Amino acid sequence: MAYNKQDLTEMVSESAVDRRVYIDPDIFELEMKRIWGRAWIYVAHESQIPRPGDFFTTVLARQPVLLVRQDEEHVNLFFNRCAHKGAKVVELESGRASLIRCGYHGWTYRTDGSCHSITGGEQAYASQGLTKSSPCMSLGRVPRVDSYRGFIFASLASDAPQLRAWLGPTATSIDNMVDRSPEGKLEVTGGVLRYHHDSNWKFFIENLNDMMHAMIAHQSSAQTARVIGKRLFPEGTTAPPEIQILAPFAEDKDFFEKMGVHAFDNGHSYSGGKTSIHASYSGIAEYDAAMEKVYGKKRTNEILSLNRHNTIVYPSFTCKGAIQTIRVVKPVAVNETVIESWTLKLVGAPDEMLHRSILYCNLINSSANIVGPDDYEAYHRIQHGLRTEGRRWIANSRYVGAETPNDEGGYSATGSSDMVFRNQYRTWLNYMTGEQAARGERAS
Amino acid sequence: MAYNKQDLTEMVSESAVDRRVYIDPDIFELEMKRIWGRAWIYVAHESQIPRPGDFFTTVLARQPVLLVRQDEEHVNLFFNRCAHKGAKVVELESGRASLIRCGYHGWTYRTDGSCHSITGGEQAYASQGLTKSSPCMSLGRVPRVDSYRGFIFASLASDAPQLRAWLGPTATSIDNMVDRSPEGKLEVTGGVLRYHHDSNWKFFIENLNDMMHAMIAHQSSAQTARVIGKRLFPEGTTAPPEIQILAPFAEDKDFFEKMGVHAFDNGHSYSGGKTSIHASYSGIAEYDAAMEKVYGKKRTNEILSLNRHNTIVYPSFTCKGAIQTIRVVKPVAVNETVIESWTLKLVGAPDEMLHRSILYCNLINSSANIVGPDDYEAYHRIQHGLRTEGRRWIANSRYVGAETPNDEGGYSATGSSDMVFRNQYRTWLNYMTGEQAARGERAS
Amino acid sequence: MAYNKQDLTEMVSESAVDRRVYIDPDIFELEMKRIWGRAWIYVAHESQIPRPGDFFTTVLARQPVLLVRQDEEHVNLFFNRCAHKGAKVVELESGRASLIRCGYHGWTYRTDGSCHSITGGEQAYASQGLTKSSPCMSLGRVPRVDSYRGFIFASLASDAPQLRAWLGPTATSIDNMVDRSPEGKLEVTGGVLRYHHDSNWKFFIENLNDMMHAMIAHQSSAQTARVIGKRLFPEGTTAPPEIQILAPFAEDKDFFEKMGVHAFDNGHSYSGGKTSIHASYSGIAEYDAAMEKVYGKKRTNEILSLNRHNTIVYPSFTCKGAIQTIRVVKPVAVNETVIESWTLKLVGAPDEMLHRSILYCNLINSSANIVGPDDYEAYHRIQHGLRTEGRRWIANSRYVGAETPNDEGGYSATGSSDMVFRNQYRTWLNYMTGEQAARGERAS
Amino acid sequence: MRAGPTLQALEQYLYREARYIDEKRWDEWAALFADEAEYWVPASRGQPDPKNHVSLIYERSLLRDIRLQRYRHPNAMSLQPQPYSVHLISNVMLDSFDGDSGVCVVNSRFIMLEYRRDEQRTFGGAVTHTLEISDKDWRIRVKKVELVNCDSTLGNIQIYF
Amino acid sequence: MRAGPTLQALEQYLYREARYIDEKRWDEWAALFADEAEYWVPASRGQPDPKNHVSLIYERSLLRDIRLQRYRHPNAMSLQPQPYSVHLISNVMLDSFDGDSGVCVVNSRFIMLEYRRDEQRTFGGAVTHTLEISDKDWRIRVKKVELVNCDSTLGNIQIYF
Amino acid sequence: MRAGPTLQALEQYLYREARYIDEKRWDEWAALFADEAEYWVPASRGQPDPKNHVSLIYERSLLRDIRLQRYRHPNAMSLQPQPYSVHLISNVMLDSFDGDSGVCVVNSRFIMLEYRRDEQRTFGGAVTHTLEISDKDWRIRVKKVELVNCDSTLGNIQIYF
Ligand code: FES
Ligand code: FES
Ligand code: FES
Ligand SMILES: [Fe+3]
Ligand SMILES: [Fe+3]
Ligand SMILES: [Fe+3]
Repeated sequence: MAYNKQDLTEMVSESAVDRRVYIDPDIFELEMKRIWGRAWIYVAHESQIPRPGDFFTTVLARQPVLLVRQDEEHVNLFFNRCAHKGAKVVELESGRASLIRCGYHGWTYRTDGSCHSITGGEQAYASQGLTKSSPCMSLGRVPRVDSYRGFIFASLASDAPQLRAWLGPTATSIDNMVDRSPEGKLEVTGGVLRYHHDSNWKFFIENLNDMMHAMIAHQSSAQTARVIGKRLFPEGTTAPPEIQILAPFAEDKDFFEKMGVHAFDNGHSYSGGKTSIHASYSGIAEYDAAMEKVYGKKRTNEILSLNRHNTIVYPSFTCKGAIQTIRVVKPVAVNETVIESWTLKLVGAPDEMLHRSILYCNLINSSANIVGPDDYEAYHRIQHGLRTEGRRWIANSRYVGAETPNDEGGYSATGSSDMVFRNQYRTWLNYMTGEQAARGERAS
Repeated sequence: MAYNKQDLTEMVSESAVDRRVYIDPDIFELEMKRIWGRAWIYVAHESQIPRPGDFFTTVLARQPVLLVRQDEEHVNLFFNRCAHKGAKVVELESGRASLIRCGYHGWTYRTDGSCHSITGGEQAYASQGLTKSSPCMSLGRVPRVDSYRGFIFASLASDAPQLRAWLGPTATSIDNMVDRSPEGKLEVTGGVLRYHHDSNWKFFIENLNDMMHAMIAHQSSAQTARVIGKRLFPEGTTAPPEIQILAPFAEDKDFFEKMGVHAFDNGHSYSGGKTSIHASYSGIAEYDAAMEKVYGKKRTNEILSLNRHNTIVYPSFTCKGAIQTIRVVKPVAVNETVIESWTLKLVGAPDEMLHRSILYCNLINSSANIVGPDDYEAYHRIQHGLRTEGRRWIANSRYVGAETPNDEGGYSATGSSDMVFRNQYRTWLNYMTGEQAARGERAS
Repeated sequence: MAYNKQDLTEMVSESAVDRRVYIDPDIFELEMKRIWGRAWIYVAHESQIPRPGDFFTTVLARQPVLLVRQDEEHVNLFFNRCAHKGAKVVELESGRASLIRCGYHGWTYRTDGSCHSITGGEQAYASQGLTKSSPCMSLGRVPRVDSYRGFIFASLASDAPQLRAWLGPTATSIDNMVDRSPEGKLEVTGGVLRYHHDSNWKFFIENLNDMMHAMIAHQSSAQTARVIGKRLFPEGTTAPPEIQILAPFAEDKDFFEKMGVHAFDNGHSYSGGKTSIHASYSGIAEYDAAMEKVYGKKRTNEILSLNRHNTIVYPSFTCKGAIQTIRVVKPVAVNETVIESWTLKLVGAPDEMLHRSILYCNLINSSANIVGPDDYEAYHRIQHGLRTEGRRWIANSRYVGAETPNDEGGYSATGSSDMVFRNQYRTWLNYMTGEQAARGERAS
Repeated sequence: MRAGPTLQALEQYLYREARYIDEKRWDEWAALFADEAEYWVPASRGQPDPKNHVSLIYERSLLRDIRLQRYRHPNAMSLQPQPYSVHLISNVMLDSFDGDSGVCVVNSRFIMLEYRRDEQRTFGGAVTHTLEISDKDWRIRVKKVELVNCDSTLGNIQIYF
Repeated sequence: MRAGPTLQALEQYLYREARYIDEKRWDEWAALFADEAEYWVPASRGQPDPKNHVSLIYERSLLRDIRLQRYRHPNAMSLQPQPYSVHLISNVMLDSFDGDSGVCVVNSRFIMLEYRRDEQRTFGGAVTHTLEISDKDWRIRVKKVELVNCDSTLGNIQIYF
Repeated sequence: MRAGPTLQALEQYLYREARYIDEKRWDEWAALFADEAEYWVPASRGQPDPKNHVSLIYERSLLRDIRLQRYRHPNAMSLQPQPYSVHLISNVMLDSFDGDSGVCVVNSRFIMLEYRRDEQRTFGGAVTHTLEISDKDWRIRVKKVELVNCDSTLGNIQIYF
């Protein structure tokens, strides 16, 4: 059905959402236009295209796009569509080329998107007053592209706000991740894990800062790791990273309440801060030394003691500064979502740091491992449970009104509060009904 | 397209139906709301959940539901959806539990649906004036549940009529099945066969009382069985059950005309009565003895001589009293239907009776056997044949007006009459356009 | 969305089309009604059903149809739908039968479509005043069927124009193909290749007369064939057919410009004429002799020197007279199309001619070979590239206005002109918005 | 008391059985079975017996005859067009062999691709053959096919696994 | 007149051939074929010959060369990204062996999983290898692949079976 | 310096390993692995190592223990209902054998059908087993599984290949 502003408004109350936001294909299509077609969406990290001519292809709100480095300064993001008949110009996921060539008729483009050659000759278009320099002969540019400390975001809305401002306090999660490199430099490395989910994208984005699920949903893995860990590595000995990574998922309620959650404008949020499930990883002496050499003891301590759990840049980007991995959200359909996990290398840090990040990714984010599958199953069960028409609403009413302003200009609450979800849906409704939305639609 | 009352009315004439009722996805969606969302739908048999805590999960008009035995007296049917975030609470098909636990955050429920524990504590909802005892914290109940002699039905419409009255004379088919147990007790046993069909649910429900198809569509199996049977088991000898089960499908036209068809309110019907394809199975002495011991000769004879072929409780339940099997209809999509075949054990009867029922199920209802596949193929061919736009109507006009009132308050006709189909579509139109329908929709 | 005349008109400009014509399912549904439900669609060749009772089944605008030869003179085309309950009457692709029998209830039909027998007897319909001779008891006929020199076309629109007139000058491509048989007789033989494409049907129909793609898209095969051919078969020696077939795809731009394109009413067109990629196949002495024996030197020369590349009878039929193969378009969904390749034997010609046609089919039209896959990939990339919303239009503006009237009543242009595409979309718009369209819809 | 069969001989025997099915050589296939030999495809995991619980297929000679005859019947709607199969047999292991009776139990894995009317489907599972081996001939006494999805919702299955 | 090959030797030979394909070792693969050896994938069941009826593939040395060269061409659009394969070969049976000519006919079954651009497909069928066996080397004279769905509607196929 | 294993012995060993997985005989399966033996499923083609690049699975004893324990945990949501598997192992080839150390490298192909909750999926690829062979026992030192679609977008995988 076609939803009007009124319909949409009625789908989100202060403390609950209508089940249709997760299961109705028409809502999903609107989200693609009004949320994913308006917000800043994560594209890639600059380290993935270091040299002029390096390219990387991905999708933006399901539309194929092409990221190309033109030179030191310029990184261009194009719609991956030939100016001729509209074929995807680049099919490979990444590579390097001085000229971008379309396979169908061989038109070529420069890394700035301008047309370099037209098979059969440009004179064919003379009667139209067109040459290969005419704008319509070049690759189309995505309206907005900007990057923050190497993280490239794009928006399909030409009037999107400035990126840094839009990120708000979540920018500090990125800062902290960068600061953790003795050289203040991150590098995407170690490949990617692409995890297909048969459920709506919002389940994932809600789950990351859902402090109450880990100790239950991941009990079979984390509790088991604790038991085996205790047996093999008694008090006084140091458990290996595998145990240090898995065991904290089974921390008790108080632990997760204490981690706390923090919400900000535009639907952003993070959990943890003073502590998180990453807080008690063994230090790596060589790394600490490298950090102190650059930052000094105090600042190093500051950096490393910032222990955020998950940071969510709504709707597409999430990161874990303490373990240097990011997870990117790629909606496919109302009940289909791909989550990509990328690992970031702390340039200047010992390999051991990277190895731990890689290990973390394997254990938590691989579709073949023992943590992600239980989250996957939870989303799957909601996707199907919500088919029941007995109840319309899903409540997000834990600790309504109990949030307190924090000094970053957002609000904080105890870990089990639904504040983060309420904040996400306030933003959701804004996008879905806002003036911007209307403009957003004209864009397509 | 969105159909209004007028459109729907024009799809059903006294003796024909519009092809769109079988192939239009929008019609199917309306059926789910107005027919499957209003009528009494078969859920399960009480013997499947004998002990307190026993549960069974299934779907009602595509919505997951959870059947739980609370105690001797109470059997509860809930929407299988957690009161927290909406996950399916129980994923397994059947089992036993004292507390029902949701896997995502571990909320637990009692077998009466009330909330037993909220992970993170109920105090989180205090500001909303909610406790775990608040109605919204418990599992939602399906509006109506009732059972007739152990057969549990449910309706999504709170104002559905009383079950027994709604069943009408088809209740006597259930009675007869129960009476066939020397102890007056049935028990679901021997597993289930789930048969996936790539066609509309109505083809199946029409086919069961379509007396003209068996001798043709099942000729390759039944005629072959007759020939081989005659060769191996000449006059005078007794053919084994395999032959006794298969051969009658190839009886001639007169046989099927004589079986006759009988139609009743609410779209219900049955075929056969005095005779059926089950009529000439060899008696099992030990069983007859057991029956006569309880019922006496005369009554036993009454019970066993009632020889109905298929009884249809429109739209979801069909049974064969004479061989104690039921087939349950589960629509999935406009061109997708699952048929479940369950076997009922006559408590107190010799195993031989069960073995024959099981054998019957294997031979007729298994997707890997030699009878069902030809019905499947017939439905498939109609599903595709009706794509042709050359003709709009499918006629159900055999022996229009030739039906006669029967003493059960319905109408009877010769086997090849289309009366049963006409009756089904009269009911179909009632559901689809009736006042109730309107209310039915509000319910969702 | 539901498109009105205005919307559709805005989708096609003089020199460009809106991307939605290729990717919008609603447009596709309209095309099935208004284009495929109005135009003459190719069905089969008479040689496929030589004897009375021979039948062939296929689809017409996705509707199953049944072609049956009644006798020497009469070939009948029926909707493949039983007059009883609507089952597909014939499921096999081809065969022979004196009576056509439906598998579900065994009704039988004569080869003229009239009902021969009704299971259970026609008297059941007496009260309706119906007998088996009543029109509604026979197989429904497709409104229009006609054939041109053995090629059978049909239309779902009873008021479609006369076939020969509608074919216009493209009829001469068929003439030439027939003339190439010393006996003036063609015979479909050697089976069929069915090639599934995951893209819109119009990409194929545009690609055939897209002169600029071959040298680029097929470079990896054709250029390789040239190089290997040159190495193995130096100047003076004759390259084998494999090389002669593959190499010309890599001819240069001028070659393809010279081939030229020619467009006509109703969206029809052909490319080549004086020359084509088939022009320099080695002559086959025995064949030339056979031809000259019948036609004489001059006429033979005339016939064989007509070197058309692809002829398109919009929207369903394409042929290559010079190599005697046809490709038939079968749309399945907005992004799904099946292309069938059939081979025609020149009756009276040496087997070598057939062998070359077969070889051509294998090399170019088989889904497992080395030319088709690159076309397939090109269509696939457009289907996905057009998802991008950055640009609405696909230009067909090469050499706008540079076409010149030809003496067949159409227009001709240099090979790289987009004239053929502009002509196709002029026709497309006519069908989609025309008066006929309106009538076309009532038909269903 | 005779010597056990070689694994290779067992493999070749199972390959031959599968080939008869793929090539629709039904008489040769049926001839591999001993009198009253069972062909059993349970409908649930670890199903204890075929009498008290439904099966996808439970056949002995009589039903096998009927099915094979039906394959030749002109009006077998669901067999027009015909289904086709290709069986891969692997992981052949000899679980037991009784030198006196010549009875051996052979465990294997299979995948069958089935094709009909433009649709290809994949079936697979574990198979247990109980064979009677003598010098003059080998016979199948029981062929039990445990599909990996035996308790799934299944459409028409019309070829032997 | 030489002795016949062992089944194990035949299996290992077919495994090696399949492995060359999966590992894209095209030169080694091509070297297994005798001059003018045929690689044939019929487009219909029991297709009698490749000359008068279309085939999915019918190649001898020349076309094989062209295809293998094409694999290396920078502008082979439909090969970017590459397809990948894994072949399972089973049910290897020696149908005939001529001791004088060294020609043997080997029947096998295969399943190939093909993967390209996030889509995995399953192909399978029966294969007949006609081999020329001598002490110094073994060559393939004919490889005939009968797909279970040979007459189906098929999308791009770009890897050898 | 000892003699190499026969291909048949290797096949039977791999069949047994696969069977333990299909039959969920986890203790017996785990016992086949040497201490700290690696089970590795790379996430990209020709992935050089498991430390600097993500993998679908990279386990040694500790993680294997945890996973196998988890299989028995009552609250493992994603294992209710259970997944089931059938493995076909084929194309077994002995790539190398060191007579002194008893280390041999075995290459094979597999297809696994996985079934859970009414959905059947097909996985396949090449497997390299590094075995330590002694007279008293055989142990797996490394099992490396190269899925044909290792770099694809994949849903839950919860059974060992
Ligand atoms: S579509 Fe790209 S060059 Fe023609
Ligand atoms: S969804 Fe059930 S406990 Fe949270
Ligand atoms: S549907 Fe054809 S005879 Fe009944
Ligand atoms: Fe989690
Ligand atoms: Fe039937
Ligand atoms: Fe082409």
